[in-house]
Amino acid sequence: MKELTYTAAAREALTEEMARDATIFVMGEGIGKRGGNFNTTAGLFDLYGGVRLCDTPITERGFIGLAVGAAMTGTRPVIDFMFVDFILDGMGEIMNQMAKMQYMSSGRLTMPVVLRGCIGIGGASATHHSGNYYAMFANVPGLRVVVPTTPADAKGLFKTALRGYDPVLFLEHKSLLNTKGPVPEEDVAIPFGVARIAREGHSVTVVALTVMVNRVLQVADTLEKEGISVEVIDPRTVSPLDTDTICASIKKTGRALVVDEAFAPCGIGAEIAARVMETAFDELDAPVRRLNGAFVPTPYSPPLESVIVPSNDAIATAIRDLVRE
Amino acid sequence: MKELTYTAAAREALTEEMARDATIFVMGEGIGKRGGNFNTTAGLFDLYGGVRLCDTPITERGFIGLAVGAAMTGTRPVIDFMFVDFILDGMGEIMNQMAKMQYMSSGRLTMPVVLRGCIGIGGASATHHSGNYYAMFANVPGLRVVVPTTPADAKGLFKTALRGYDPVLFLEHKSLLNTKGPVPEEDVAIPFGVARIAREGHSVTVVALTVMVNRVLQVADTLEKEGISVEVIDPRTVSPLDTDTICASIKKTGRALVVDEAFAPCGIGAEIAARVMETAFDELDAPVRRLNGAFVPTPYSPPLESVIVPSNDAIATAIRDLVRE
Amino acid sequence: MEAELDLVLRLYRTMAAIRLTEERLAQSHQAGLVHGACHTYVGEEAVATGVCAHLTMRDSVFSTHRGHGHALAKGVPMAEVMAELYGRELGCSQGRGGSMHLFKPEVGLMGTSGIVGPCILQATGAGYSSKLMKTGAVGVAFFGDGASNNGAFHEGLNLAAIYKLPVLFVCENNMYATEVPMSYAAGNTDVYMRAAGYNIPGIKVDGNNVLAVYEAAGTAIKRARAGEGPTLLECKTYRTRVHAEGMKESGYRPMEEIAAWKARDPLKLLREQAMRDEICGDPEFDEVHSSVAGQVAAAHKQAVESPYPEGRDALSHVYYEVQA
Amino acid sequence: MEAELDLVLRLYRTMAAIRLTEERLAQSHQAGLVHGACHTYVGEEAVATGVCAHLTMRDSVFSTHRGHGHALAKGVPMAEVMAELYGRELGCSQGRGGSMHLFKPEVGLMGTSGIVGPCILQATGAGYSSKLMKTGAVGVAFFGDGASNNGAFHEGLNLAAIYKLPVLFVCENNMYATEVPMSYAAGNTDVYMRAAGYNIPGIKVDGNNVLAVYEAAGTAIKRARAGEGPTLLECKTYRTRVHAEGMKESGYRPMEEIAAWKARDPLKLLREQAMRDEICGDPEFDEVHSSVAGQVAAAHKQAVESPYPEGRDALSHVYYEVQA
Ligand SMILES: Cc1ncc(C[n+]2csc(CCOP(=O)(O)OP(=O)(O)O)c2C)c(N)n1
Ligand SMILES: Cc1ncc(C[n+]2csc(CCOP(=O)(O)OP(=O)(O)O)c2C)c(N)n1
Ligand SMILES: [Mg+2]
Ligand SMILES: [Mg+2]
Repeated sequence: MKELTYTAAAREALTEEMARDATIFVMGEGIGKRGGNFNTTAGLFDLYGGVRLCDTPITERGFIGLAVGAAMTGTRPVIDFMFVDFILDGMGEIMNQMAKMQYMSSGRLTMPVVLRGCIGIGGASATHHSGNYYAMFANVPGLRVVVPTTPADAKGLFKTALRGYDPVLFLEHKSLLNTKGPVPEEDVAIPFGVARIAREGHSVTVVALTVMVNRVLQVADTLEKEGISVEVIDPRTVSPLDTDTICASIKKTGRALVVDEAFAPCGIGAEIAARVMETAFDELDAPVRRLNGAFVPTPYSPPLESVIVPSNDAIATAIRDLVRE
Repeated sequence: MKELTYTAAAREALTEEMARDATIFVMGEGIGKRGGNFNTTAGLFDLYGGVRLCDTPITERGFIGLAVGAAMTGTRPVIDFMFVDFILDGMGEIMNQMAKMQYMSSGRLTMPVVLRGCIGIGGASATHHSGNYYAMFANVPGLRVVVPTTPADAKGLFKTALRGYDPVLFLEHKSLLNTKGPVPEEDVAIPFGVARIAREGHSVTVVALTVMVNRVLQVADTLEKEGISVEVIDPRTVSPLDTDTICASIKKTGRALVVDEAFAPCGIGAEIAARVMETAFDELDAPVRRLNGAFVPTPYSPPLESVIVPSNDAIATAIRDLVRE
Repeated sequence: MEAELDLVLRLYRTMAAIRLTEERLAQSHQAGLVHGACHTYVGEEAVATGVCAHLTMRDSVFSTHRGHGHALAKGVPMAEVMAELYGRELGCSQGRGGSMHLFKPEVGLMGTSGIVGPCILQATGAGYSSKLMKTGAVGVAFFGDGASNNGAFHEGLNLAAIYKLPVLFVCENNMYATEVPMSYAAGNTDVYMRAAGYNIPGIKVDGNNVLAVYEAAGTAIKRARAGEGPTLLECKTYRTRVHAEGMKESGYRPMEEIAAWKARDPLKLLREQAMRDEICGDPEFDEVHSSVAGQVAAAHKQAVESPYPEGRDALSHVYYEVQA
Repeated sequence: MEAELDLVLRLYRTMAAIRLTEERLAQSHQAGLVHGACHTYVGEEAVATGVCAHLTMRDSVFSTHRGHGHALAKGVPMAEVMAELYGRELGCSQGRGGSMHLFKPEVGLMGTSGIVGPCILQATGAGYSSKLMKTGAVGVAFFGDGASNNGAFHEGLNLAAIYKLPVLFVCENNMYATEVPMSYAAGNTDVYMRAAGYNIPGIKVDGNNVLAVYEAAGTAIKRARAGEGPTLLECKTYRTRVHAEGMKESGYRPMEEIAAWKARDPLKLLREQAMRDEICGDPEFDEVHSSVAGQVAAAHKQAVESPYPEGRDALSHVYYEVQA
């Protein structure tokens, strides 16, 4: 094990896979010599040159569409899009083309594209640099949607993305980029659709997404002292979504809360609640609860911004309430 | 009451409101002299001329963005987009701009835009002319999402859309366009967020969306003979979503099924299931069930197409199973 | 002279194959054999024919809702095109796509699309693959005048220009997008002139003259293969049938305009030119024509007799599946 | 001569207001008073100034991530711009927006945007409102060279062209999009040349010469008000600070280039020209300058002293609310 930041871990996956597979190339704004707005490609230009680390004009639709055509003709594009808000201009290419291409060609074409970049609220980035949107992508058949929380998961899941044949949204919460954690020395590819039990517990199951995993872990430590033992589950990928692990935990705890910075309506929490009810109704001692970010665009000013994201206090209260229910 | 088709009813709302409000204009491909791909604007060009019935080039992003600017400066654009699949190219303008403009301007700007057009599977339209996507839009704060089933609702909800100040997705299932029904003579505007009880019953609550309402009503007639009394609820708008009416019905029946042609993951059914569980857990005698279209792009050939949409048989089976549970 | 005769008859054969297949499909549409939309290419055959004559199977073609002609010219068997519109398993997309979603990657037909625009970007992507892997392959996008006003045009052409990609952008300017005239929809109806904005060659050609298309496309493709970058080729042409089968000529375009373009039928023009240049005459053309007619009839028969896919086939290939 | 003196000092005052506000904001950024991003307009002041000098409050401006200058030139009070970046209630967006989301519809500043592109389309929409309601108002979009390669540029300019809308498209070509040079990102770096593709006037002007911008914008706006349609005005200019405060000059552009453009500082150029034309001299300019400096200091003080918004304010105005 070595200690790496989240971004460094993902970059390690990228550079290792680029060394292994000459068909991988990266496109995005400032990902060439500059090494990426978030250092996602720092040093790679010198290793692999300008055709494999290709700077683009501000044409999100254009280069996503280009990636589709490239994947259809035998290469593996990685689109480094900076903020997920920007690729809304390319939603047509993602949903109508990329997601459907394998299906429409009956599997004769594959679509090994990775779309990677930032999500999340924080740092007064305001409303055009703070989308989450993984629920939307999870609503689209043909896409894989990956939301790693730890450096080790960032690396292992990125490897799986780069070795697979499906289009992958690889979404990195901006507050995680500089967090550090242990990363295995060996070549580990983590399969999609397998949740991680981030903490074992027996009073209540909390499913948390991306940055909220870390927040919930903090709260769980506090609650432990109150005698509440929280099991924390990090789904890691939301499409596919591992409800087996969640239901198994509920079998033990009888109660579940989903903590998610993203919007509630038709979100991941809704899907988890519905699936848990469908398959583990009789195990539930209380309804599955959701704690989400407020259903509003992201405001800029710190006192406004902090109100719209689930706080440690709100999480603790929600867990206490649920245990009491 | 008069008898009108769905499209004629919506058109009546449009022409009446255009007569009343000179700031309303319609944009889209072929909506001028031609009267719209689905006759949505037939006859209006002669009444209101080319500036208010404005044909466009194939620039979905462009004219949606134009609509945002127009609404900011005092007019009321209606975007007639043909198929919802086409406006994915304008998702950036919808989600980043249109949906957020009132919020970002602290209410000093309003955003009275109606985006209207077809959704839905049917008629071998294949995968680029059969999106549903209302769940996605319901995930976005700032948008209103309207999915009328009957001609009367199409007219009454369109009026509300044209008189309000929020951006509205007005989504018309292609299989409903030529269906007929009674429409009040008077000027009725139906408020958003109020579900319609399409059929009263006491054994089970079925929430159905758009075209599935009619299918469920047929099945309910059959099941009546088996002694199963189905209450059918049509939410009519999915953002806002009227869960009060749904929960009130469940109080009576103890059981609920959501029937929806659209994709299940993070769909409206998931949201309903989660909310029902949150607010009516103790009323439930069985888990809320979902019956959705298959999680696949829409295939063309009729035998393939029919497999992916909930059939009368599948609906009947799901209801029977739920009642037995 | 021999070579020219070969070429002329080869081009004529492809154009006839498109024409007769389309006419068969139009009939089939009336007969209810085609389940969804059907946009024919009648009148525009020279464009796909002249361009695709230069392509090998490693080159890839990306097309639009009006894609039957591109599919046939690229080498998709007639029966597979027809069977696709009839919704059969034999169809080149196994019945999943219909008229607007024709796929045959085996011959480089990388898909037609029901959405206007994306083919421009995808051809650019094919050019990128070619550059990265140094295959020498060319990406070709066929699209209409309507698509040229879409943002995808601007982004795609500029990307191909700055990366100097081996791409050919073929704008089939038939003067209308559905029923909206290009003269209404564009500030400047000469699409080829926009190439200057990207600093790439923009060529205008008579899209009903297959030899002219063939020559212009040849130059552009040679340029592409030589690593000199993309070309925008605008082919002025006309669809002589309605936008989509089942629609009416509602008066949005003058009858005289239609008649004038019918008089410039690309098959007829080629015959006349070959006659004028003394390359060959009606007998040779007629022979090709009737041989193609026989193929079309046989293909249609094969297509109608082929089975529908099984319903459960609808559920596979959403994600990658390890091939057995 | 009087009139000219007035104009010169008015333009100078606006440019100085932008310059000194930006420099104050840059300091404030270092001091941690600015919570998010901060893209300054230093070096480009002549563009917003020359254009907005023609606008009334009924005309509307749509801008980008680099929008402080447009806001100030359009009449947003300095204190409200600063307070917005400091996240205060006094801010023109009540602290909701920060640097990239400045709103003051009361004076026609219809918003800056963190997304590159949309302002082009929204200005087109403002032009459409003007046409429909016959108000005579003009919509103005300011955007960078980077935005000119985006599909929104193509769609917006063409729409404005075909509807003959009263819109002015101002491309601020500062030769870089973040650190990507325009010479890399565009097949043709002369953005004004693309106007020919839409059959509208495309004008190139020295964006550091405020009088040149003023004159060219005047012609274009007169044209717009006369119902003759849109104009594309390309202003060649340069940002002399980094892309966003906190970044470093990482070597993507030559130091000599920066120095050369600093030597062409728009405030200095205006002084020189006024001197050359014997309109006025340093004393008059210096007086304006120090009066503006005083305003900036006062505005900064007002902004820092104003309170933060209440957390619960974050939840209002997602949907229309009936005003009390
Ligand atoms: C993005 C998008 N918008 C609208 C449509 C509907 N549509 C189908 S064909 C067509 C006209 C296309 O015109 P053009 O590009 O000139 O091609 P042509 O039909 O003339 O060959 C339109 C508007 C579509 N398929 N995709
Ligand atoms: C759609 C989109 N893509 C990417 C970005 C990130 N971004 C912010 S500013 C910028 C460069 C803009 O360049 P230009 O348009 O030339 O304006 P300038 O900063 O030079 O004034 C980029 C790429 C964005 N804001 N929006
Ligand atoms: Mg056309
Ligand atoms: Mg720039």
